[in-house]
Amino acid sequence: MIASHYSYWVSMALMMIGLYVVMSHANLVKKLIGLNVFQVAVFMLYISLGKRADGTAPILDSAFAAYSHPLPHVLILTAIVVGVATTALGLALTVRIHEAYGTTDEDDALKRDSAQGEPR
Amino acid sequence: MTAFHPINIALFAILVITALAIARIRQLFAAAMLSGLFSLACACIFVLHDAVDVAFTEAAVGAGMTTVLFLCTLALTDSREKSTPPRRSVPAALAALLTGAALIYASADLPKFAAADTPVQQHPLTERYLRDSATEIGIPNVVTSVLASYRGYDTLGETVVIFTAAIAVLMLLGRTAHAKTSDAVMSLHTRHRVLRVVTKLLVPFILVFALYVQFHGDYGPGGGFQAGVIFASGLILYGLVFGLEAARGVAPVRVLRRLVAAGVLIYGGVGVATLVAGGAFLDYDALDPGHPATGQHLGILLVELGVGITVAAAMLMLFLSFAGRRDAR
Amino acid sequence: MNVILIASDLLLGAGMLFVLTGAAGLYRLPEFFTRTHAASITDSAGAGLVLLGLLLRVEDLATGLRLLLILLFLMFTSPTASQALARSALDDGLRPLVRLGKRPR
Amino acid sequence: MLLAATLALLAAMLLALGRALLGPTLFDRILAVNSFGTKTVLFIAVSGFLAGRPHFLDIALVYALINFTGTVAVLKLTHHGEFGAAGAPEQQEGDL
Repeated sequence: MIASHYSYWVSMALMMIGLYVVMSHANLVKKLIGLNVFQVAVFMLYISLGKRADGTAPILDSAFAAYSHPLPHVLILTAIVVGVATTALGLALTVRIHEAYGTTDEDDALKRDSAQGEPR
Repeated sequence: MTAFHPINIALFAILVITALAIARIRQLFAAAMLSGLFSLACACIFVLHDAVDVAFTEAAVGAGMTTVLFLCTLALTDSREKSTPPRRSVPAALAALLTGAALIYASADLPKFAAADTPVQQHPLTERYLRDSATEIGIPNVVTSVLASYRGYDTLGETVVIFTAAIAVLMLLGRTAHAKTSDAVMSLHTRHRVLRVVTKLLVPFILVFALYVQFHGDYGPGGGFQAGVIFASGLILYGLVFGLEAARGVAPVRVLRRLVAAGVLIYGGVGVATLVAGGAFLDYDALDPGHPATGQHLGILLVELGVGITVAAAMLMLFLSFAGRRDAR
Repeated sequence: MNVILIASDLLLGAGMLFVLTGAAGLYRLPEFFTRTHAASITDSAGAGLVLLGLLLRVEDLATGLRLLLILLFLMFTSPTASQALARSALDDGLRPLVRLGKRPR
Repeated sequence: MLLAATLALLAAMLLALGRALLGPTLFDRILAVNSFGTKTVLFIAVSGFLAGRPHFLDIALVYALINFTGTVAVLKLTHHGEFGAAGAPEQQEGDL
């Protein structure tokens, strides 16, 4: 069980570290860094599902017979680039929040909101 | 490879240590750098797991682009976070532990790692991709075949997502006034002479390398996504060393805006062309009736070009929007 | 062929010695500037020897060319990055701890 | 020998990671991350030969390039002021 599954478990542990950072930290940039860790861990889980012990990279060559599965690679390749696009959007929102509230801390921003009364 | 597992475990150890450090460290510049290191180590794992194309992308995007964006944001905002109070950390830790336990319990149903008889490897699609694609598409890199041809529809969607995100960031941060280069930047220019000379030497090489990655994607790891990011990072390096003004001179935002759209249009245009030629949307066989392999080659080339243009322009636009924000203030 | 493999092994072994020395120095030396020195051992001698060792194992031209390109690229970028880093540190007021007549901690 | 080289590189990567975590200044971290990057370049090159398929060295080249760009970006954005503004000195301490 350990030898055949540890790869998945490490990915899952990394995911949970990412999840913990996203949930516990109030700083928005730190949250996004945690989200990034979570995201990369998911990528690793996908890629490890496509791996074949006797396989090689899925670039056809007459010298090799067994290849790892190319489909997870395709899905994750595009997901990585989409990931940076969404991270950039999150960061842009953070910059704007900082300009409006003078802080990137979620709690402080909410405190300021409630101090000024309920938003209309 | 006989030594797969020791190497795998060592890399995993590096990843776990780095992730824990990211969670603990409160200096956000350091956290951003560690997340770059995390991506780099993760890319090593991808190479080990035979995902060379993914490693390529993760290194360029995760370790390069994302880190640069985090650093730009931190330069605009606060670089230290406050300590996390227990009222936040305890419930979060509990939730993470519970979710993790559930995931690990569920992992018992996952197939053995790297076995040849898993559902993934036994699926009929595997044969189709790994054996028939050599005759159906005619290029050695199966990842490119699947990306640009079999799942071309999906990739069109991804390209549009990048386009949308670039537009959204431009709406949030763009439209910044052109500021004069101030003294601090000038000091970087005069004092780091070695850096300037070497950068000047390297940038053309990086741009040519990006073009090589773009057009070699059929035969080795590479393709539009990777090439776009590498091209953009060459110009980002130029902008970092010679100032934003210089980077804007090479790639004005006004041109970039059109390029982002042009890439998507090229991609969609190929789809429309195949429709006009009598095939299905993005069925490149129709581009050259009678010679499906030629049609596929042409289709993949054009589609990858569209992806490359959109990604390069979008990444540059993201960088300029974030970095230019400081100038505007 | 065998002689070439042995030569490659020797180069790789020497390279590894430099890489490990550099890494140990990076970890153990007392302050930033001495650590810069250790890191550049890895970057120059270590990387150079390892890549040369690999070059002897190459079977086709394309792979050899790529190895040479990596070598060339590293030879340009590593010293530049180190120099820029050390210079920034100096500009920032960081000073080497080691002075005449005073032992570093 | 290739295997020994790979393992030695991994050990060196761990040492560099240790320095990146310990700091103490931001410059130490930048140096350690940069050094880690160089080691991953070598790791990719060596592991390609170890796996018997050394045709993917393009990846190592990208790593080298990204490593350099990243280091320049960190230097510029943490030290030399952020594109025109004066540098923020409080960002230089690197304690945990």
